[in-house]
Amino acid sequence: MARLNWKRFKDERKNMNTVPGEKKKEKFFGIKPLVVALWFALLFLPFNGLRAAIILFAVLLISIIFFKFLFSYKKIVIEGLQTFHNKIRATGLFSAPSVHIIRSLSIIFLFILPFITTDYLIDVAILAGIYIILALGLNIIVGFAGLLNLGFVAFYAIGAYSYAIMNTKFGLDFWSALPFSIGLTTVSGFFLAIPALRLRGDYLAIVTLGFGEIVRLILNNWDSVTMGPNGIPGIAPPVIMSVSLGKLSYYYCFVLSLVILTVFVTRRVYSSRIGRAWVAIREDEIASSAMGINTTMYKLYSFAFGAFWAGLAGALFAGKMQFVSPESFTFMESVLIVSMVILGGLGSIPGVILGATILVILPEILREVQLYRMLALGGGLVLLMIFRPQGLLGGKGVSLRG
Amino acid sequence: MLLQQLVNGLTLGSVYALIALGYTMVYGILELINFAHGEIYMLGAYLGIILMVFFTAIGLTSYSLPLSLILTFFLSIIFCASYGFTMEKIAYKPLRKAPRLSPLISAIGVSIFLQNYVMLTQGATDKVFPHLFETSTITFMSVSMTYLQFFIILTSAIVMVFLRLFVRKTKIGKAMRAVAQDKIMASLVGINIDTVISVTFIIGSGLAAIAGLMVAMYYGLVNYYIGYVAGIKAFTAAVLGGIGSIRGAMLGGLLLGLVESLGASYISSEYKDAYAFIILVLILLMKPGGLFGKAELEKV
Amino acid sequence: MYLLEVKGLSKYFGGIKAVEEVTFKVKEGIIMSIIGPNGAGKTTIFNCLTGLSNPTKGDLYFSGTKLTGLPPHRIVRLGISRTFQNIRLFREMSVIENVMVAQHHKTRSGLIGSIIRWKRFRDEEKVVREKSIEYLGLVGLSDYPDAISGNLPYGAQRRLEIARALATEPSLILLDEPTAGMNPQETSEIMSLIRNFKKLGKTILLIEHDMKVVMGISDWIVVLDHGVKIAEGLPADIRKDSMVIGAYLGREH
Amino acid sequence: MLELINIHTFYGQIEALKGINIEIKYGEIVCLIGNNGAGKSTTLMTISGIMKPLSGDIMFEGKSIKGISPHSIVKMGISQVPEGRRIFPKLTVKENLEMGAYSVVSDQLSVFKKLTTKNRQQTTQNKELATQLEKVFELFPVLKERHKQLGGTLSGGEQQMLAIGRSLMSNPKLLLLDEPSLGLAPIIVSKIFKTINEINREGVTVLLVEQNARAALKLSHRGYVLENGRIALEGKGEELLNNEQVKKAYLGG
Repeated sequence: MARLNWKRFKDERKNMNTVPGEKKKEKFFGIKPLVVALWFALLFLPFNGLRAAIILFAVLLISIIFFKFLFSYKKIVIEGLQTFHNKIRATGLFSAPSVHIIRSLSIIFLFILPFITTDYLIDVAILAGIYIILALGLNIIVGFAGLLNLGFVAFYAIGAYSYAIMNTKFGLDFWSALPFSIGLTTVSGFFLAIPALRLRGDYLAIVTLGFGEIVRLILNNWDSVTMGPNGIPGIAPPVIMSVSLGKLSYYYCFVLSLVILTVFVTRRVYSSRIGRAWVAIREDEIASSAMGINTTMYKLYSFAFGAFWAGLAGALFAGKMQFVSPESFTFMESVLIVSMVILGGLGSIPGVILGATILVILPEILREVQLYRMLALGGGLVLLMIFRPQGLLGGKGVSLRG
Repeated sequence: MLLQQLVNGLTLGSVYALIALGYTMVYGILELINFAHGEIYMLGAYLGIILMVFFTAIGLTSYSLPLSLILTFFLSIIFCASYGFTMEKIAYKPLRKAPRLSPLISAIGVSIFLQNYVMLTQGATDKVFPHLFETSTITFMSVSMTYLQFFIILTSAIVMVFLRLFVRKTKIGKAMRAVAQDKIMASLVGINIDTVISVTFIIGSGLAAIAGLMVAMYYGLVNYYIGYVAGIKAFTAAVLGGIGSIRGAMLGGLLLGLVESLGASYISSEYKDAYAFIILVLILLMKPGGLFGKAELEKV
Repeated sequence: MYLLEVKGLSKYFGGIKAVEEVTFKVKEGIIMSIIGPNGAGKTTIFNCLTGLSNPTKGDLYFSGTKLTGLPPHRIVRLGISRTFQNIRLFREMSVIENVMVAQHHKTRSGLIGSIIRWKRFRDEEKVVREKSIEYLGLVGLSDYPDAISGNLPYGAQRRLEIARALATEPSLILLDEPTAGMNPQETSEIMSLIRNFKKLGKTILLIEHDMKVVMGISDWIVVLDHGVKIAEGLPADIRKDSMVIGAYLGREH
Repeated sequence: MLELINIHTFYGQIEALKGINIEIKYGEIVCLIGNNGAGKSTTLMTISGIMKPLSGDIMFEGKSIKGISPHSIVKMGISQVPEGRRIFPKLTVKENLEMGAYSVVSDQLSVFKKLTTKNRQQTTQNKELATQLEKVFELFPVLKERHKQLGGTLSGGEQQMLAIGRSLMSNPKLLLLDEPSLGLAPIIVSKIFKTINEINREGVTVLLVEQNARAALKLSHRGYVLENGRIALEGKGEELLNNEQVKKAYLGG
């Protein structure tokens, strides 16, 4: 049996791609920029008013021409970026052993961090940590198993509320409530999945969305238990060995340890036969069932296991805020978590961590333009899907399948 | 009481049906849940208010109210159709060959963008439709119906009849059906797929604009987030009738309107918005093809 | 001893009869081919055998066990594995992972095991990995275990799919057009591969269009046309059968 | 009339066409034979513009049609009957046929055109459409009988006739036929082949892709044999019929 000639194959491919394709010759400055600018100015006219529309027209026209100009130098720009990239590579910072060192150093740094910075920064960091846990949980469902879940916030809410209720109504402390909290969330993940898994990709997405909304509406209206829109105040923060974690820096370290635990566990599961089964289902459900994987069972597992982390994150959130209300668990929150996973790269654990961090920290940095946060998120999602559907750190072909 | 609720439900239902048509048409052709469709409806409602305020300011409404109403309808439809057209070109067309869920995410992005765009430019508070006319009511056997309700039901009915004729009889309408059935074959007989898709978005958005306008007039006020809830409900209506089917969307819309208005008065009005979700989840789980027969009843 | 028995298998899609009343038996240890024009229902039979679609009528027995109604993953456990006409690899997974997935049902470690990674887990992983390398070696792909499978050249992808099917450790392998789109040299390589499997004691059921392949390696041939079995026999007899020539090889006008 | 010059086309990752050269003269019937996966359908889809060749050129009547969108190619006079017929199942027979003429009839919707041309252009077009429809009905009387039925309710043979009729509605200069005999009973196949001959005699050039090699070669003036995305042989129909290689591989001789 002839062995595969890998190098030759690669060369052949390269040659294939360099077969000169004819390019349509375009007029450099046609009437097109004018029409496009005018079109958009008109679209914005009723909502922004005349003056803004005129300004927009001018800005658009100039920028279209500018970008066209830039585009003609595309090659030079790309080459420039390439050499920059290579230079960074050449420094050797990202080679394997040094990655190890960097990782340990940064973990130590992260633990020291709260004692050298302001409360505000720690506050943001705690939030980022909670979202990382949440996004890693969703990543199991969306990234590993390939099932789009638009109602993930429901699990988060169940986790938060179950801790809140058990703490305020029954007086259970964090550690006795946590198993219930997480257990309830996991079970609800499991039971949502049973009927939902018969559905195809986008229908599954809509049903999970519906589930999220139903949970929110229940929280909003079941006044006797959830106290309705007013929310539940006075939730006690966790206590470890009679040290209350009410202090921000303690809570930070607690969350950080749990983030590390989450990363550790999800990574290990991902690289086991369970993780392989999930990815196989994501890649080709029919083929994976024909290879002996019980696809229904593993999809259930992914929902339950993903919900598990949402339960943990929810309890952490309730303990941190010491207050929960339905407002924190809207559809937008679900979209935000999905965006974290997609931005970082579906299925990539470092990617998801990066995505969650960016989406928590960026709005904080851009405090002044806070108002435009959601606008940018919306536009960003569209651009992401068009230009980099695999996310920042995702693999090349890993994208949403239906 | 019951009849009164039926009238209210019918009014609401015709609005849902109009929006549902946009979902169903786009799904029929692209197999895409156009999540941002509800936002187009919201834009239509806002445009109605903006234009009426503008016409009042320049004195057109006091000159001729019907003329300004007609102009408002006309302009809102044109604008919404343009929004729909542009939205498809920017957010969906580049993703035509992408995996199914990418355009869905893109659509969610568009939806968030439009919501926040309107919130930023028009403010987060309710906007009020200028109070220009009193609508008198027709009372028949203790059921009262405002002229506006009558107008809404009638307009929706006329629009739907026209849409049906359009899809059945005109050349481009038939092309839409052909594209929905087999895109590659459609292009092999010489149909320009891009044109057909654009036309679909234009028509769907126009219908949403009409719905938005009528709702703005009916309730008198709008907010930037009405699109999301109405969108989900209309989508539910489309699924209820079997997505892809025009007749199904109409029936589904009416049915949902009735369920909601009866449910609000007889069960609990607090969970009014939950009914649609519960129905949606139940339908998708029990009968993914929709209530009325198969999914491919009359696929556009 | 018959390994597989297909009795009166029918499959309708809506009103269309894809397969009708097809009956055949497969002896253990042979290479059997199913041939017939496009749309004759060959792949449908494979789908019914592997549980991917449910037969409308008829019974399937695999070494005495009734297959009808079993889900695909159960059928794999019984010892039937397959490849697909249009390659269905797990494209984002590496070459070796593709093969490792196929041994899923042979392994046991659960969630806790994979988190704590005690010795049993590590041993199992090691065995799976070693076996996978072995299977890759059988098809000549052991040099690139960590390449992403979607990036392999076409012929290698076909071979990887065969290795993956083999890794479920089946006694019956269903190959759906394994040589489609291959050049003569690659085709003959696949042929010797299939002969090898026979030597390993596997039974092979083959869908194939290339007559050279079919006539060259089959011990028995079943001919389908319009979902109906029109002939069955030794390659030499099939070659002469007038019905077969009429339906498949082109009728004399 | 049509010339494919060194066409390379990728089907996903697979290089389906590896440098194809084909030439078709006015008034010919040219057939393309070869195994499954040899690249026959890809060739037709490349000509029709559904698949984009990576390199090479396609000349139609002296102009390059490479990279032109499918609907414009139909307008230029190339019409295809694709594999599996692909009729619109939920349109009536008549609507299916009208769809075939889509590219040549102006849009009834365009109000401006209506106003400027005062319907004159449109009425002549409608007349043309009507005569073309008559022609098709003459060729396939069955279709006239069933013009109100939904396309999906026709039998296989009728669907094939509908598909051919539909492609004739645009009055093409070049007709591409992909496996017209697929899954049809022998009597209907010979009828379809007779019709193809008839269509050709009316002045339509035909490029035929067939698995039924013998019948196709008999019908054609010239033929090409495709093997793994390359032209293995070409020649006159009879020459190929008598060619030993062809006989062995495709005629079962």
